[in-house]
Amino acid sequence: MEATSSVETRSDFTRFIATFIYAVIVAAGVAIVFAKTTSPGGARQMMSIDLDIWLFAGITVAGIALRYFFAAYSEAVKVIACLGGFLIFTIGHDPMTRYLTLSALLFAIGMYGMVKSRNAVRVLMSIELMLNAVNINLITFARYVDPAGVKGHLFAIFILTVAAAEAAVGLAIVLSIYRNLATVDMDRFNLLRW
Amino acid sequence: MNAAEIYKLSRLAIFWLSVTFGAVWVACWGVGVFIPSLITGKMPFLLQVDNPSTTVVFIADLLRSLTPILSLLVFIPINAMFMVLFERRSLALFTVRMGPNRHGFDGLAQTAADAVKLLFKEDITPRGADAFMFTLAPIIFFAPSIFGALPLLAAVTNNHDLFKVANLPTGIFYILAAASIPVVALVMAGWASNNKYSLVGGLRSAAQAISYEIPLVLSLVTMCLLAGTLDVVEIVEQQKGGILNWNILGGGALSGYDKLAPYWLNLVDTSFDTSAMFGQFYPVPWLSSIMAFVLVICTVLLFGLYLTGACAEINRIPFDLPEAESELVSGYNTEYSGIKFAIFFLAEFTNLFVVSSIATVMFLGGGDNPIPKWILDRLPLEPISNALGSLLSPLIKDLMFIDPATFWAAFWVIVKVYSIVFFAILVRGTLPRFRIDQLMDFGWKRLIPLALILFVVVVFARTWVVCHG
Amino acid sequence: MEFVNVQELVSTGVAEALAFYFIAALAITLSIGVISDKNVIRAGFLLIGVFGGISGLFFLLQAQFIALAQVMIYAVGITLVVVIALMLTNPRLQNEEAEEEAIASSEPALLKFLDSIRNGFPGLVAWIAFVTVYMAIRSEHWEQSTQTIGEDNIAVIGRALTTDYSLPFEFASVLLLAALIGAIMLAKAEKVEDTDTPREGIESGSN
Amino acid sequence: MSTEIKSTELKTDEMIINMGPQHPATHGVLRMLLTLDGEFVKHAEPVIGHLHRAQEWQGQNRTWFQYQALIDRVDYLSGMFTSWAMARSCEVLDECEVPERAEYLRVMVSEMNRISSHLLWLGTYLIDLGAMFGFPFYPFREREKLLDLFEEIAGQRMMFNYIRIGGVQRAPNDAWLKRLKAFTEEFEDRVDEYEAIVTENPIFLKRTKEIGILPLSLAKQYGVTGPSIRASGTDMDLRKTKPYSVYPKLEFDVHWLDKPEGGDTWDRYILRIREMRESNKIIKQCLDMLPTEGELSGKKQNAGLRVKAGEAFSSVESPRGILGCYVISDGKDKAIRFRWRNPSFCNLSVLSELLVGSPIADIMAIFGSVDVILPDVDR
Repeated sequence: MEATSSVETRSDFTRFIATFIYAVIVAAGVAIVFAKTTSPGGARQMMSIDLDIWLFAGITVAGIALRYFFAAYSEAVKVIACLGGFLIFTIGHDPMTRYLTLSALLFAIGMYGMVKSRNAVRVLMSIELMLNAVNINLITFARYVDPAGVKGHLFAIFILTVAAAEAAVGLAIVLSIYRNLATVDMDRFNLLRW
Repeated sequence: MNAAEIYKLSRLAIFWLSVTFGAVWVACWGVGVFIPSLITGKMPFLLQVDNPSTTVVFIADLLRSLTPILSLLVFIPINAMFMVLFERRSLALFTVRMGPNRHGFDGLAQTAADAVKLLFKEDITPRGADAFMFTLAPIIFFAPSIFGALPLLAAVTNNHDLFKVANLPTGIFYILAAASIPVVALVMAGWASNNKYSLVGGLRSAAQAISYEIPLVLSLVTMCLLAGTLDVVEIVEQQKGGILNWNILGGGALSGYDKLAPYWLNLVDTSFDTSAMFGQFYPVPWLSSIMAFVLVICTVLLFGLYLTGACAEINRIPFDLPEAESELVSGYNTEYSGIKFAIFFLAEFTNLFVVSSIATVMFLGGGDNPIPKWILDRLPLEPISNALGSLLSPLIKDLMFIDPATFWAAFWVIVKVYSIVFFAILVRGTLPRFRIDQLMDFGWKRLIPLALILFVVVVFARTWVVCHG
Repeated sequence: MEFVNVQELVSTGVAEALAFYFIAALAITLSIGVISDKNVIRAGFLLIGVFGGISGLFFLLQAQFIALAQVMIYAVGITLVVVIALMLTNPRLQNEEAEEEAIASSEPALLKFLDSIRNGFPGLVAWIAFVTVYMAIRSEHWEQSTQTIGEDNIAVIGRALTTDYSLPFEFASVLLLAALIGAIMLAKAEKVEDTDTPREGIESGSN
Repeated sequence: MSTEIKSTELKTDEMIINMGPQHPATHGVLRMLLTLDGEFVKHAEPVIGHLHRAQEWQGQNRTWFQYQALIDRVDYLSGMFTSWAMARSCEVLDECEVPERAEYLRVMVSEMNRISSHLLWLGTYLIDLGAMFGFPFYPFREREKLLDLFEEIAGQRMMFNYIRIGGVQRAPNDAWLKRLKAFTEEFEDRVDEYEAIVTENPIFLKRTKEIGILPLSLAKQYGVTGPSIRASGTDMDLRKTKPYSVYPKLEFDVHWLDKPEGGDTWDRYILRIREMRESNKIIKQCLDMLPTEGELSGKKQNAGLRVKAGEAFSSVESPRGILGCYVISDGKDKAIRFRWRNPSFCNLSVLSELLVGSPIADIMAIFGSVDVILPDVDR
């Protein structure tokens, strides 16, 4: 094992590059949406799909505003935004859409946690959350589209199995790394860095 | 042990149990039958209403459907109070002491007094504890024992209308899932207490529960395999007809001998070929007969396996490592006091009762009486039961009183359950505690392989024998 | 004496919708707790709540078997292992985020600004993912069946697992076995040679 | 921010646990400072002194007669032996003759005391091992009978003040002797009963075999005495090796195990069981040989009790090991100095060696097996 004495958590340069790449992606996304909406027929096409796109935009803006004005209560903001958004998106729709939306939301939350967390065990927890969201999806389709068959149930069972295996191995790896490095911080798992 | 003490103990048991069941029955009948009938105007001898409004019917219906859970809510605390007293008196009996005998008549009110004391005790949350989790843990510990017991209700009361809950085809699986939840509460309690002893206790209970759940579940799965269903009500139905038909004795593998015994013993005229009938139960006569006895041995072993696993699952001596007094002070509940501690205590005894009930339903035939049918038929019981039936039938029919069949089912269930409870107390009074590594070794190297072997043997033996014929 | 069934009275879907929204609110709140609670062990316990809620959803979707398996495998098994792993890797029960904030306060303004953009990015990614999936859900229309899942669902599952799906079933069991062995090998503590324990030292000293 | 990459030997974090002084299984108020590596003890340090009552200092500020009554509170489970040790050293100093009848009575009550002490040990040891409710009360049933006998002869159930400088307090009557006789007749069966429940119990064997191994050399270093060292391969018992009182006239065996590599906790258990049987034999012989007539004390028992000037040390074999008393007197009403050699103190000090490397669950099994009385440690 490499016996480096000290490791920087994150160099300024890496940080700068990463931020730059993110910014480019955001800009590209904004540009695409802008081009779509301003192109002839584009706006009408998007309008005709649903009014929801404007809802999304509104909620995005509101979310960013909330994030900056109520940074101290970020968890409460997240909870309120998610619950409120969920209610807005599902109220008045059929049960199947409700379940699928919940599944999508939980998947997104899991994704957020996976990207954001520095603790390796929390990353594993987020992955479990995403797998569960998928399970909801499968069972929903099994219930509303194909109640006579059991394919959805079977896939859910296999996902349970894979999740169990994944948790066992993942946690064993985390424990093993912890034993060697005395940390579970994802940013410090840099044995294979360069 | 002396006769006087045993007499006192049994007197106590009979008195308490009749009080318990009286209370449960009064509550259930009152809420489930009397009030709904009264408000919908269907109660005989009282005000009659022709067309009750929808709201009234809805309320009546709601009350009626809440009866099973109400029966558990009444039964569990009173019964746990009795079990605590019963355990203390039995242990006193084993250990040449007096036991609680002052409060109330012969110590009857002792646990009630303890409960009242605990309710009024100061409820302390230690500094540095996670108050939310600390409060949540006893609730999570207690709730599953109520919900888990629900499917058992119909099974032990001879499928009585008052105690039927929503049909659960996954009955035993549901019970097992509910039974696996409390361990979360133990870990939670151990961690939230901000106490090292509690934490170690919680972690130990997690390790122990995960290891011993496997033999426990495997033994029950094997029994389900014999029965061919997961529904507890159906499992109990199959086992009716005396001790030879119970799951503990091969799950009806001996039913051929049971059915043919009266002919062989010349109790009935044989005007037909008994060997043909024998072949109906045992397709390949010699091999099948041997396999029937193999099945009996396997199921007896499985019963022992279940009891061992259950003992570990509910943290009884010799597996009470999570709360080992001499090592971990009191394990996960070291920091608990007052009502929260009382809930832990209540739930532990309720869990003991629930696992004993599961054993009764899965192995000991539920509410079935142990006397085989062909003996029972020769006893002069018929005139008595007929007379009793004709006497009670209007009451049973109109007022939905408990019928004799349900009464006897409940009676036998209680006898069986309390035999197992008494056995658990006897074990507690005898054995020292395992060490944690020995406990794990015992679980993984002895019980799990044994359970797997028994499973395979039962699978093969089952194909040669017609069970529950 | 006849009584009307409660289920019939409330089978218009209102009860189901209420139950759904209750469970959904619980699951969403707790899952946000899972990803953002400062105390990781607490987050582990909240995860149990999320899985419990999801198992409730499965009950609503008439998938009893999956719901119970969910409770047994996820809510108890996996999460417990997760919590234990957390306790083993975080013995002093520290808050992991505290360190990050300390770094943030001692940085130059530009980096702070860059960090603030970057910190907001996972949220944006997740939001876009949600939007995409939601649009897909809304734009597609499935033929919904009016049937309900039968009571013999568990028997059908069992039969399917042992006939049509026996190969995946076997693969899954092999995967589990491999995972089991791998986990044991990984987590097994290496034996440290103890050459100079105090007892032996004293013994040799006395001779 | 930087972090050091630690070496691969790092396993889990060390945890420091205070076991006691309020822990239910530390037999009083011992505090053990344990450094744990996972479940295993890395370092153990008994912290003593919570029960310190300045017994030696009190001996220098009380008259001889007063101190006699005080001293059996030191080891409250075997008060006869502390009294006896003090009486013997004072008698050596005073050159006073102890009547033979008093000597027999002393041996008799001391052996009864040894049995009652071992019985209590047996009960509490099983509680330590988790047999919480069942068995522990059977030894207490027999102990209760012994305590009743003590109460009748000494007026006290635990703090006897029976053995006095020069002799004993009073003579037993015939009814008492008859009851003791009956007790000795049935006691052998009772011990069989305990052994039937405990000795070959698989869980008990698993919990006690191969743990807490105490090598002879280590035991000698720390001055461990009593059954604990006899389990480790020596037959050191003052009653045989340095006979006193009427022990030479009595027939009994000293049980020991030839195990210089060290006896485990089960060995210590079995030796105590055997010792109870031997003590029972001794009591039986004493009952037969006890002179019916004769003086009870070579000195007058009153407040004017004096001991001649000089210094002396003498010791007795108590249930826990060698109990010694060193006394300096100037012939006046109070002693100049008392110094006690308490077996529990030495037996306890070896714990810091015995516990290293054992899991938490074994701590109580090992600690219980060396049989320590905390007031005897702290004085």
